[in-house]
Amino acid sequence: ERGADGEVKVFYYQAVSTLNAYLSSGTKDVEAGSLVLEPLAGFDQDGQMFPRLAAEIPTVENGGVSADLTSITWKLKEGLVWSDGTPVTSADVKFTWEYCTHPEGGCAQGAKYEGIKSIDTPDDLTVVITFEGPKPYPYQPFTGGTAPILQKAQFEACLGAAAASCVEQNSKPVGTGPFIVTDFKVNDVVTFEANPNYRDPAKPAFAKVTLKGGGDALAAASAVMETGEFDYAWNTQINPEQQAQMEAGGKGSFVNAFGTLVERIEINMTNPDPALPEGERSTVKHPHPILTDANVRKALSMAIDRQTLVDVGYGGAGRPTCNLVPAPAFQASDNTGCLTQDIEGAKALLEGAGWTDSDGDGIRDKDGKKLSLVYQTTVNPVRQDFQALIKGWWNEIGVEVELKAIDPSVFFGGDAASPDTFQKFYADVEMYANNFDGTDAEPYMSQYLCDKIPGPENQWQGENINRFCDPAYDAMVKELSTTSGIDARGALVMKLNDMLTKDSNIVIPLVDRGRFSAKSNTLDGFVMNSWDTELWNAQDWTRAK
Amino acid sequence: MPDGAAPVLDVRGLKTVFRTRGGEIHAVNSVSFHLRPGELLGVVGESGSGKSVTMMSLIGLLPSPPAEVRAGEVLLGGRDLLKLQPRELQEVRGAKVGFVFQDPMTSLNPVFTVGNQIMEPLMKHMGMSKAQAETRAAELLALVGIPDAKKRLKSYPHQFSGGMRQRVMIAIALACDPDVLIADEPTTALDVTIQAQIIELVKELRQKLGMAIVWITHDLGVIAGIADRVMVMYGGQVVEQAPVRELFSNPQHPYTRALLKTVPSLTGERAARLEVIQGQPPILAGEPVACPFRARCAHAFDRCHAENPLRRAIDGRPVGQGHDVACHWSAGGAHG
Amino acid sequence: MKSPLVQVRGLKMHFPIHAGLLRRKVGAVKAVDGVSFDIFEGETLGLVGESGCGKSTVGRALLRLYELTEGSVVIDGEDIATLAPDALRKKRPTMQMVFQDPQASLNPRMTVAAIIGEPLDEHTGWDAAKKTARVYELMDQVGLNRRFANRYPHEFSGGQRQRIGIARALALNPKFIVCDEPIAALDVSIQAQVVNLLEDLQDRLGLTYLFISHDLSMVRHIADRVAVMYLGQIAELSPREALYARPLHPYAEALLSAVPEPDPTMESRRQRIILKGDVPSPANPPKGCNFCTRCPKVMAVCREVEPRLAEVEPGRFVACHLFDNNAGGQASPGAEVREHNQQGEQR
Amino acid sequence: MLSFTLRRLLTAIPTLLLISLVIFLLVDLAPGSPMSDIPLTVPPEVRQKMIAAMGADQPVFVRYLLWLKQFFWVEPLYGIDALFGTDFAQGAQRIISWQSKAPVFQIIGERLPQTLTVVGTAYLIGVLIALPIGIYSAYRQYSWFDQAGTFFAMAGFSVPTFFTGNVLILIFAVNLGWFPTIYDTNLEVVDWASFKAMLAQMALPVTVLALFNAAEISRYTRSSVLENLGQDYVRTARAKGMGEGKVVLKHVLRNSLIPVVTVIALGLPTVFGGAIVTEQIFKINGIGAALIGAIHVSDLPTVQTVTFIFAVLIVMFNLIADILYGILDPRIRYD
Amino acid sequence: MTDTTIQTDKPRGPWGDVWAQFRKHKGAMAALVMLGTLAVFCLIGPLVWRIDPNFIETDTVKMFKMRNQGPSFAHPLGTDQLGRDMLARMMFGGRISLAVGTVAMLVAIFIGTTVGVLAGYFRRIDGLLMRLTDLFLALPLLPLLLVMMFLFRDTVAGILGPRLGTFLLIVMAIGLTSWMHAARIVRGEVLALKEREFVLAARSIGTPSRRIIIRHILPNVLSPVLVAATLGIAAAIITESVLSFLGLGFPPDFPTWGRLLYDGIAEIRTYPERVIWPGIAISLTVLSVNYIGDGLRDALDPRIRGR
Ligand SMILES: Nc1ncnc2c1ncn2[C@@H]1O[C@H](COP(=O)(O)OP(=O)(O)OP(=O)(O)O)[C@@H](O)[C@H]1O
Ligand SMILES: Nc1ncnc2c1ncn2[C@@H]1O[C@H](COP(=O)(O)OP(=O)(O)OP(=O)(O)O)[C@@H](O)[C@H]1O
Ligand SMILES: [Mg+2]
Ligand SMILES: [Mg+2]
Repeated sequence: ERGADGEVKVFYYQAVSTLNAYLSSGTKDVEAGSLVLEPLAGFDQDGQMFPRLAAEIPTVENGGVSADLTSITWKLKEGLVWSDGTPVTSADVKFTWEYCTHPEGGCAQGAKYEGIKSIDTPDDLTVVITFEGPKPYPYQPFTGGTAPILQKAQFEACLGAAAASCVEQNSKPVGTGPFIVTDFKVNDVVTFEANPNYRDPAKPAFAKVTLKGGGDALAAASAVMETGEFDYAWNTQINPEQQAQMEAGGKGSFVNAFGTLVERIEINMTNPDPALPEGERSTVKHPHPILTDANVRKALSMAIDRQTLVDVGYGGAGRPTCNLVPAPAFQASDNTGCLTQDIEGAKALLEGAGWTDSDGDGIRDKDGKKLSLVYQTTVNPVRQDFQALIKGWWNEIGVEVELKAIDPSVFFGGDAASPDTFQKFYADVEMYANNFDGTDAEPYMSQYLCDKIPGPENQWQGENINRFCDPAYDAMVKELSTTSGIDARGALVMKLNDMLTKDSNIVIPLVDRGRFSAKSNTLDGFVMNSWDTELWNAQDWTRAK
Repeated sequence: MPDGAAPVLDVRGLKTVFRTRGGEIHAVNSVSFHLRPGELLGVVGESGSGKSVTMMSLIGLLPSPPAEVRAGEVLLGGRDLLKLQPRELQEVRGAKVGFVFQDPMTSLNPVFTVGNQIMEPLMKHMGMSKAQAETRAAELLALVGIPDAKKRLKSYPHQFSGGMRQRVMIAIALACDPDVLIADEPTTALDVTIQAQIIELVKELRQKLGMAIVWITHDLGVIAGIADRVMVMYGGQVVEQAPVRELFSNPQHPYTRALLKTVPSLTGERAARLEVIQGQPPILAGEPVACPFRARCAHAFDRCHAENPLRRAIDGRPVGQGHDVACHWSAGGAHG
Repeated sequence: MKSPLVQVRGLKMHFPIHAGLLRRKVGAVKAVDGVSFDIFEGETLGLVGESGCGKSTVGRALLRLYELTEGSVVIDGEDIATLAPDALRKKRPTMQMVFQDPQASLNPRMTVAAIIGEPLDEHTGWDAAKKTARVYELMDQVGLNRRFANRYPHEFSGGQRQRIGIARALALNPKFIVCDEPIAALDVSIQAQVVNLLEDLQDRLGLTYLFISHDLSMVRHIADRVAVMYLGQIAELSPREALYARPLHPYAEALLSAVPEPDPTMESRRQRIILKGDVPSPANPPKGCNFCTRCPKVMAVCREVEPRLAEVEPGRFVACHLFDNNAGGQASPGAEVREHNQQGEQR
Repeated sequence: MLSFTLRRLLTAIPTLLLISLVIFLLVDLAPGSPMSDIPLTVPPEVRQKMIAAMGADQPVFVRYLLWLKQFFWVEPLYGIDALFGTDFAQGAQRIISWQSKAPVFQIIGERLPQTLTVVGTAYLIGVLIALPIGIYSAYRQYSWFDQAGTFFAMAGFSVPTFFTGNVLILIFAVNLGWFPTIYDTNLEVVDWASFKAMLAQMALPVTVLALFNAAEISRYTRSSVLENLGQDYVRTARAKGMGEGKVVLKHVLRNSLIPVVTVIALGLPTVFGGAIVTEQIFKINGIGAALIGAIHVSDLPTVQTVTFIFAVLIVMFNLIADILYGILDPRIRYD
Repeated sequence: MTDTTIQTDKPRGPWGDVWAQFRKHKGAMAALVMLGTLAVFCLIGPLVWRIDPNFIETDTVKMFKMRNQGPSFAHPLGTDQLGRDMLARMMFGGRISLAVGTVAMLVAIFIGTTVGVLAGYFRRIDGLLMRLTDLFLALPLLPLLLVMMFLFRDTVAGILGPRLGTFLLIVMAIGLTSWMHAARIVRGEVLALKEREFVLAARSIGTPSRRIIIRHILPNVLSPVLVAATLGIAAAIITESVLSFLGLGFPPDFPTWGRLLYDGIAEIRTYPERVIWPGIAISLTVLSVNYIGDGLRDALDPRIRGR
């Protein structure tokens, strides 16, 4: 029964700064917003799409997707109302598209609406999206927590440049979700109460949600697992010993779910030598003197014991992987070759490739080039442990390693002026984690296209961090973009994945990082989901009796 | 001066030591003196001879530690002040014994009005109400010659000149009609013209109020002008004591004699050269076993190095009453 | 008559007072306000007066430790007031100063030898041995044991410290020394030692002193002529004996009468002139005669017209309206008198 | 005094402008970017658009001038509007946080109460403990109390707050469970229970901060009292027959407090900003936490505005300290 | 009674007295011993305890055995989560922390004294320098430090290598943001000293300003500067650890006490000793230094020394 279970307290150690997913796209903001705003369809724990505002998922089979793959038609559920009682119509959907694609709006989810030619609303419940060309995966727009529907009436005045100044709207959006915002303290705490107009009259069971932010993962985990101050804490990534210790306390448990987030080492195929003139460092003009040797890359990968990394850094929150795309199953390769460490093998490989320690300083060299690497990542305790461990292993096989840790806000900041961004890649190898949104890997795989190499021409904005360029790869991505059918696409993705990892070791995947959160024993109905927001089924949560 | 009257203040064998890192400093050694009603006793001696310490020992104003009054009696109105409880002693301070200090610039609390500071002892010792105290304070200010007294009560010390501040100090000391007023170099920090004003004031007040006064100074001229009796201190001891004229006309102790000669005169013959007392003042470490002046004394002989001289009368009257001196050598020539 | 070594004319030293919203200069402390006098070679000029009347300021201005507001100070033929910094530095050896507080005027972190040797470091290129020799010589001169050369000031008594200061002043064989209350901080028994030393040195080295003091009896002892200052100006300047026997200016009279004599018989007979009130602020001196607010013999004219320092008797200069007539009438000013008229040109 | 105050205020203006420029340039030069917490899944073109939408691609001087105008003109108008229900601002562009898209002043307004209650209380308690300790330590110099007080004070500012804070949390919140570990900003004191809850959540941070502040102030108090105990006027007061209580608590204290009060006033700006670390540890979402958060994501408008407000406070409290000095000490008369 | 003269023939410089007084301050003496012990521990320790603080077993099985050990003979302070020896890390970290404290203090004192002396001595630039000081005082330190760290870390690291670079930067950053206090104190002292008669005496001799400053002013501002210096060391050590605490200090593979503490806090629940060791080391150092400063203050103050 709606509201019967009182209050549920949720902790996000990264505090929520806005509830409008189009203005932030920070996970915490998207997730908090998802209690209020809903897309047409969401993803369940298995990555299966299910209708939220839509009546059903359109497919080619049911005629919702045109045979030529250029349009998709969504039907809204009947009788849907906003929390203010007004009906949800196709105009709201169309408006949402207009809102996010307005050139001055700075919409964070612009990529979701790419390639849309027009949206038509033949009636109040029908939305027809026409693409500029065939879209083998037409489900990008309006699905998942990152692409919710906004209420036109509320946001009409917030188009374009006005988007950011619509403070009231962004912090208290009118939605269709199970809860409505009652109070919003920026970067601190959001209070919700049950939406009286929610479409299922029996839900949600909780009358009130307090979503508190601030602190760190440890405090978050502790607040659920040790002190019991909160019912659920998001992203409680802490070290394995602490996981075990907290779990032993018996107040709650950690829940995890694996998605596509992979911690990996990216190899720089170009030369980052500081001696090069500015503007030529780490550009395709100068291939990397060492790392263009596939044997070296392979040896580096072989020397790593991925299970140890997981045991030291992630515990239940990770598992070793050899893949860049570890899930969902239909597109995940079954590589396991890298999982066993092979130091001797790596040494032999290098030896065979001519990398020998000719001067006896413990560092291999060849043609006067020393096997010496700069290894950068962000400041983060787990990553620093990884760096230390991997450095040890690499030293063991005769590779000299210099470690560098950069503040994440600089590393990921993309500032073209900063030498420390991951795009500039002024290092030989770098480690970070990346994933893709939803289940469609196509955009993810297209990052490694030749024309996406960052460089001074494009203000270092390309996504091909490794400066990898292989016409065969490019051709296969092109093929993917015209292939439809889940299995066919999945097979292509696997191939692409292998090209990057197993075959060339351009990317050295380390750990498949799951979502890892803490849940109190008194919270029932929580289902972890790595394909959509973790609060995706908050309407089903109940208090354990 | 009523020669025979019972003394208001009788100090006997006072002994004060400071315990310091470098050992004990015997700052005051068996000092005895008395004060008759209405009498003005001048105390002279060079810097560090124990003048201030003696006077502050009387009413427990020395910080303890390091100071310790070892022996002696201080009889005031029949009570031995050294035996009083701290609380009883507070009743004596300000009420029975008034104190005026050397430096008028720092002796007043800068953050309270002058009125407030004069009223404090009045309210404490005389049990006056605030209003009464205020009236009385204004009277006192007027008494010490500060014009427009009522208004000036509200002034802060820094708004007064040095001379006026010293008058305020005197007003405070006089507030409760003390039997004894101790003035510790009250004019040393002041200009001669201001000093003259203060001296005139004290003379006048003495006539009006008739209290007994101890006046400490370096300046023999001041002593000559106002004292009835003079006590000369050296090295923590009283070395000579006599009525004022007697002392100036017939000094006995070599130190007193030297002192009188070192000071150039304003009117007399101008000496071609000043007399000097060679050497340094003594360090008062340890129990005195010899004459403190021996090292600088022109007349010193063996005994001076072996024995600390006692005060002896030289005019037949008992020690303390007439002229006495603490010296083995005698001015007449014969060894005493 | 010897020629004057130091000629001071219309010396003014004003310290600006800033106030208000923009810290504008709103006035000045007229610490010295138009002072003229001569000091002859080999003589000691005493400068007396109450605290704050500007004695030290005169002394310091004479050595150009302050930038003068106005006036000239000619020492040994050169006007100190306008000398360029380099020339001034060269001139410094001729004029030196002994300070009031022997403790404060010695750098506590330097040894005696270093202190006495500092002027030598500054003005001679001597080698160490020569300097040391000179330092020892100076220490002998002022009666300091050579053994003390490596000690620090705090290990000395007040009188000894003052000797160190004197030795430093003597280091460069000056002609002229300003003694700014050199004995005020010393105990009576020590004062005489220092004064005797100063006199001895004068006899031996032919020094010229400006002896600043508020101890009138000591000034009588040491000075040949005495200037009495009041509120930034000279009230009277007379030869010693004349002044002490018969002060002319009412202030000098009052000042002298206020000095207690160490003689009970005389003291009981003395008639003191007790001045009323306090010295006015030098930032805001009264109109007319400086002394008019306290003068026992004040006349109407005193509150209006500022009296000039004029020679009223041979060698005696007084700034007082009481002597207005005498100035012109009584003494017929001979050529000689005019010659060292103490009156500055400008006023 | 008035003219002194005015003059100081006048000179404060250029100082503050300079400070604001320095802060602005420094913060701007910093290599961080507001895009850093945007997931890598967002493609570069979209990022570019987002930056443009925030105005972050404008030249720094344009942004500085705009910020100046907003800070000194627009925000005060909004302030007036909020107070009197007027509409002077007419929807002019406020200073908007890049991170949250909310007006920075609104954020500050939300953050201030926490900071004030916790850090303010801590400061107050710190002062209240420090004064008696300082006074008595000085009065009984070298006694065991003094030694203990000295040790306490020394330890107080020698042990970093992030150390004590974490240890206290471990002991009292995690192991003993007496206090919560997360500060609840929604808690309003309406009844006894909520008051107790409030006390509970304030207990640890206030203890940590109060100890730290008390340590410093007690040292100042002690040395100030010591200094004054040696003054001549204390001897005068004793000679007047005043009791020790009166001598110390009236004569000495009043003089001793003059420098101490100014130290306290100078310390007050830290109430707003200096407790960054403590807020971090105890998860108090106050101003300090806002600043650190903003720095980490390069939310320049927030960083600039908050740091500048700190600067204003520091300048202001400096002035207040000077004025207090003048008021407390009759000898000091400015101009 | 001893004789009248003060002719003790052993000339003891003013420092003799200072030391004598300092020795009387029990706390300060204890602190000096403590600090000496800590310094020996950090400086000499690594010569005796020759385990590389960054050594990790490359063999994973061994590494796992080595992790998170409690105190033992092989590892008196246990090991960390990667099996690195805590004692070695503490020693190594102490070197850095002490070095940061000392060098940052030197920087701060140097700037502070220079500014203070110039402002105090030369009236003309007083206003300017003091406004500068005010400016720095009014700049909120922590953000400023953070920004400076951001700004220059890599430029400097590029030139000097990441370790020395960061070291220099941290030291400069702390120094540059903490000289104001010293400057104010020194200026105050200089203003007073300038009026002291021995400076006047030097001027009357014709000593030029430069030499007056060097010979007369500087030695006499030494005592407040010394006191400020000790307190500066303490402050710098704390600041470095706060920077580490906020994740901005030295590179993570570079143990300093602050860094160790920061890393330890993540594990405070499982291995509280990881927090305790560096926490106590920092606190003890700062406490010692503060006590020494206190003792120095007493010892250098002639008024107190006289007592
Ligand atoms: N607090 C103290 N600790 C140690 N010794 C002290 C203390 N106070 C005074 N003395 C010593 O006691 C002796 C007498 O000092 P006192 O102040 O009585 O001298 P005085 O005759 O009043 O000198 P002055 O004329 O300079 O005031 C001196 O040798 C002095 O050093
Ligand atoms: N640097 C200065 N700035 C402002 N006023 C000053 C300065 N130096 C001296 N004065 C003022 O000038 C006047 C004369 O001072 P000066 O020191 O010359 O007096 P003095 O006669 O030497 O007094 P004392 O006998 O106390 O040494 C005083 O009112 C003093 O306040
Ligand atoms: Mg005395
Ligand atoms: Mg003077």
